[in-house]
Amino acid sequence: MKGFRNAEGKPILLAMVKAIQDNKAYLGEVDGLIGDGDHGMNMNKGFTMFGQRIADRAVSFTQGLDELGTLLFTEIGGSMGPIYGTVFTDMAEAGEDSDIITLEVLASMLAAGLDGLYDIVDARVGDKTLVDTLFPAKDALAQAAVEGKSLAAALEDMKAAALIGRDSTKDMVAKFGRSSRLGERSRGVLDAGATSCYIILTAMADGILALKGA
Amino acid sequence: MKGFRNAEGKPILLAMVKAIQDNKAYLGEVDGLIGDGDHGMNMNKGFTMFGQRIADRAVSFTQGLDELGTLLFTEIGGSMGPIYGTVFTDMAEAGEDSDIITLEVLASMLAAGLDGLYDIVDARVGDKTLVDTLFPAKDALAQAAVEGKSLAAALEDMKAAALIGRDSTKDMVAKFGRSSRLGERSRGVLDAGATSCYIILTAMADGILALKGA
Amino acid sequence: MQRILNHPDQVVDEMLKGFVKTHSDIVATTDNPRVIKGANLPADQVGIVTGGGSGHKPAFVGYVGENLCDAVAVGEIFSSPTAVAFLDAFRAADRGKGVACLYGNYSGDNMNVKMAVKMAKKEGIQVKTVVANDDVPSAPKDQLNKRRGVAGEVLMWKVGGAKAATGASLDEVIAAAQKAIDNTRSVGIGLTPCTLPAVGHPNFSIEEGTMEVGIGHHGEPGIEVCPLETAAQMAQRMVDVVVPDLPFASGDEVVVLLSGLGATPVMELYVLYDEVDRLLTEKGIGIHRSYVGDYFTSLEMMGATLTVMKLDSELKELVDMPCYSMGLKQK
Amino acid sequence: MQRILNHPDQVVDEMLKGFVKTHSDIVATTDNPRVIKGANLPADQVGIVTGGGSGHKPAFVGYVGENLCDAVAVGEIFSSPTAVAFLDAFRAADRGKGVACLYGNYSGDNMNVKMAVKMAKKEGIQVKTVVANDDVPSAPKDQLNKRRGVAGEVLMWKVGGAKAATGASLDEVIAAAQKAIDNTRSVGIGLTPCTLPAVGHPNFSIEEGTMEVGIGHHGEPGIEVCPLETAAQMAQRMVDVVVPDLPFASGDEVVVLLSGLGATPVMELYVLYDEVDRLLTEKGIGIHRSYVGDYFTSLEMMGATLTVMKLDSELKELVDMPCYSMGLKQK
Ligand SMILES: Nc1ncnc2c1ncn2[C@@H]1O[C@H](COP(=O)(O)OP(=O)(O)O)[C@@H](O)[C@H]1O
Ligand SMILES: Nc1ncnc2c1ncn2[C@@H]1O[C@H](COP(=O)(O)OP(=O)(O)O)[C@@H](O)[C@H]1O
Ligand SMILES: [Mg+2]
Ligand SMILES: [Mg+2]
Ligand SMILES: [Mg+2]
Ligand SMILES: [Mg+2]
Repeated sequence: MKGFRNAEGKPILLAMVKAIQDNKAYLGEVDGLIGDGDHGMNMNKGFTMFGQRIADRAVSFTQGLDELGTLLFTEIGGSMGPIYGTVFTDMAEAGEDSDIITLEVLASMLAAGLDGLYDIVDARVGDKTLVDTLFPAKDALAQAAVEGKSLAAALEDMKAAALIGRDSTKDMVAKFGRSSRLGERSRGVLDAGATSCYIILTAMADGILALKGA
Repeated sequence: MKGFRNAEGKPILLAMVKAIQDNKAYLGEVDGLIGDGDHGMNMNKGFTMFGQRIADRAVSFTQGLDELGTLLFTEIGGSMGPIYGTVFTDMAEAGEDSDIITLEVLASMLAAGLDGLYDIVDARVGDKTLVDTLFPAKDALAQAAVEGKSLAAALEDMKAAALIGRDSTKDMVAKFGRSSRLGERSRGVLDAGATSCYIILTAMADGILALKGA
Repeated sequence: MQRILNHPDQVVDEMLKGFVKTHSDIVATTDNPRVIKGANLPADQVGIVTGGGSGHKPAFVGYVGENLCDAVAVGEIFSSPTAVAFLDAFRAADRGKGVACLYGNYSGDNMNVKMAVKMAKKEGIQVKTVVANDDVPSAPKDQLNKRRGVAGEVLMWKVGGAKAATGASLDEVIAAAQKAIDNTRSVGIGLTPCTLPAVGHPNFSIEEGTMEVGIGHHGEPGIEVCPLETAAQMAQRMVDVVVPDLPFASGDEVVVLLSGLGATPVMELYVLYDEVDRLLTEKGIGIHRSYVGDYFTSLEMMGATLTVMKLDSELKELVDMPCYSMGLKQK
Repeated sequence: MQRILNHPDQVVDEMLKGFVKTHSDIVATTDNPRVIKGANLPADQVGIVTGGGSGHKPAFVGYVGENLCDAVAVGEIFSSPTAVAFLDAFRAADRGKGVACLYGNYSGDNMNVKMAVKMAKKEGIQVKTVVANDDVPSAPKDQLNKRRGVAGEVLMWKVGGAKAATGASLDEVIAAAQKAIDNTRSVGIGLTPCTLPAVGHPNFSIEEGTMEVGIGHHGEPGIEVCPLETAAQMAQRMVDVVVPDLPFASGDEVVVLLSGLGATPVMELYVLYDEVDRLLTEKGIGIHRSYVGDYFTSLEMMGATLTVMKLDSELKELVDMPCYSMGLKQK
């Protein structure tokens, strides 16, 4: 597996939508523990709207990411509008000229998403946010590319790294966002954004892996 | 037992206070079923205030009834202020000139209380109110007097009649007060006022019976 | 019971102390701690008095103010004020032109007002009354005099207070307030019960997933328990109770008052109002003005009451008059 | 969930429709369905904008009105409005003298406002911001910039709106609003949780018989869970958090705002206020004005927030200026 046709990437987007829908209640619960409980609801509303808008249309992977990011940014708001809005639109921009999304392209897309995020938030690894998932995931893809791994193997690496990253937030004390006021009381539970980011990246990876002939 | 000294009637009043206090929650529940649930609370507040006011004072039976009625009327309000206020002050007025409260006096007191009540409410027997308790209780005393029964025997008759009266409200459809809008839905539960009236009359009777040497 | 209280038996007195401190620009105390009057009663007007049990904030004391009520008698929670309190309210409000006592149809209030009116008469204070009976589900139409007064009382006070402010006579004020309530119909839907502080637990229950249609302001059972509906369906149900009863008809102009029962988020009242507005508009009924919010509550019950009043030119003018109280401010 | 809803995802849009119908004398729609503006914006004034998540009625949209906010961006429940909504609110409020965006310190709002300010700049609209951070328990005093904005925002809007009404420049308005919030401290106590309509069950719990001290406006955990106290004890606890933090001292004149969190009966807020008033008075702190009621809520949570603002002569004058919105009317 060298890559997949950008133009044929719609099933990946649909897999991402379904994963968020399936986890709406779970994300709400995670956010409820130390946040305000709306993370599942907001993500579900945005992703579901996106799923409906592309339902009867052909969209490429990067077109879809751009639309999703723009929708979150312009219509959903919250913290997720700017955050995932930036991540997805910047990923899309980095990949939009590629007909084939290879491992290298995907790695550069994730790097661009994280870069964009760094422009708008001060959170870095260790601050108990979605950065703790996104950063190691990006690194895993980049590392796999250096090592010349197949896209499929790289995606497995990414999922594993994202999982470790997500789980690492459990022992952290939140420094940004709603939970940051809790200090020590924020320890012991996952971060909501790190959790949704893991769900999205996993669905994306599995969506790519499921593409016929990819 | 021919009667008791009016001047020594304070224990009767205290028994009435205690009976209401003990039944505060129960009266609230009864009123809650088809009324607004405040009957126990209002009665308890009024009777408790009364109990505190006479705690360190000598009062005769009729003085106490007058004070209790006035207190309910001027400080408690609700439906019970005018209703029990009238019943107790009119009872007091009918008995205040008697040093010894005989069966005849007590019967005339209860009759006066009911008469006073009839002046301010339109409810009669069968309308699912405290009249359904008070009316047969008054009748039982009057009947016992005609039959020349002892006060003790008459009080037992009164208790039995009041109980039957109270229970009769269970099958009635309310025509006055809060529950009257319920129509058929008011059937099947006791009336709150009929219940408190039974409690008061029973405590009064038992209080009289318990008077040493009465 | 997750409530903010000291001793439950003192809640009304403590509430009044806080109320008077907060609203000293609007209200003043009287010699009777259970009677609150307006801070500045204009001379030479008919006095407007109301009174009722507590637990209905802003009612009743929240409607003392400019062009509204002049004095209010305050009872225990869900319990009529004493006759003495009503009498003292009459005394506080009377400025020689008589007093209009505008209150709700509950047997305790009826008895206490009746006695107070008698006592006032002896003192030479002339009192006339209007008894609100706007709650449709509380009795059939041929027994109007059995119906409870609910949130329609707010509109009755608005009209009565405004009429008094025009300098009208006692009979004119009474006539206007009577016309207001005669043209007003209400219905409530209860979603959760309420807990009297001195009782400590709800004294009735509404099953999760159901609603009590026609519930009273004290949690008195309604006419029907049915499965919980959408806002649109609730609106339909309320409109179907209220509209045919007066009846309101195409071409009528009305005031709509949609009050929460206490704990329903005000956001949801606007959702419900949007549906009510649509339904009335579809029937050709013109909404001259609407009030949405917590205007007449039942402690921490969830649910809402819909009140509709049909206007003529006099009522319209009176409803539109400015007023200023804790519960209702309008310019 | 005993609530009045159609589809939970539509609740904000439906609420806004009902709100605009009810308050057409005060507010107007804009091209952006999530932006509401004042019905009659006086020419030649600095525009006052705020915005935030829904579920806090009257906040935020209830503070659009005369001498208060000129335009508001409306978010989903408990969720920041979009940057585009903030931008559209700036556009609606700008009358050539610039816009003061006065909002609360939440990371979503911070990000969206920041982006909107950038976009506005490109269009030639000058926007300056004040970020409310009055909630004492949300961070230690050496991390003021981490503290949440809570009910103190109402006083910030009051002051900012009044300053703009005097014809002041943008910098003057910003300075006044900043001074207002810098002199304001708040604390909340939660007694019951709340349920987001789209979630359908409470996302946190408060054990019966306990209370959450320092709770956030979205149910964010506080600093301490302790046994439920009397009103007097709660007041003491709140005063003990708020007073030493600024600190407020003997001789200070203050405004007190005591807001319910949604479902607490307003009666109980007055009971609590009576205790707070007593405690502050005992400390020699003079209460110039107080607001008691549901000013900034969290859906159907029970509990209350205490907010105290220290006045100087400018703030006093601005607080006393008349205003007219759904949530705050004062003459
Ligand atoms: N300032 C921030 N920097 C980085 N991530 C943040 C920041 N604020 C919030 N997040 C992320 O957003 C998640 C919460 O998202 P969500 O619940 O949708 O928004 P909100 O916190 O506004 O309710 C957090 O778990 C965290 O991962
Ligand atoms: N109009 C009336 N005539 C006779 N009895 C009445 C009337 N109204 C109420 N009652 C009596 O009062 C009782 C209720 O008392 P209470 O609960 O204290 O007052 P409220 O109904 O005002 O809450 C009823 O059960 C009934 O016996
Ligand atoms: Mg959240
Ligand atoms: Mg009762
Ligand atoms: Mg009652
Ligand atoms: Mg949120």
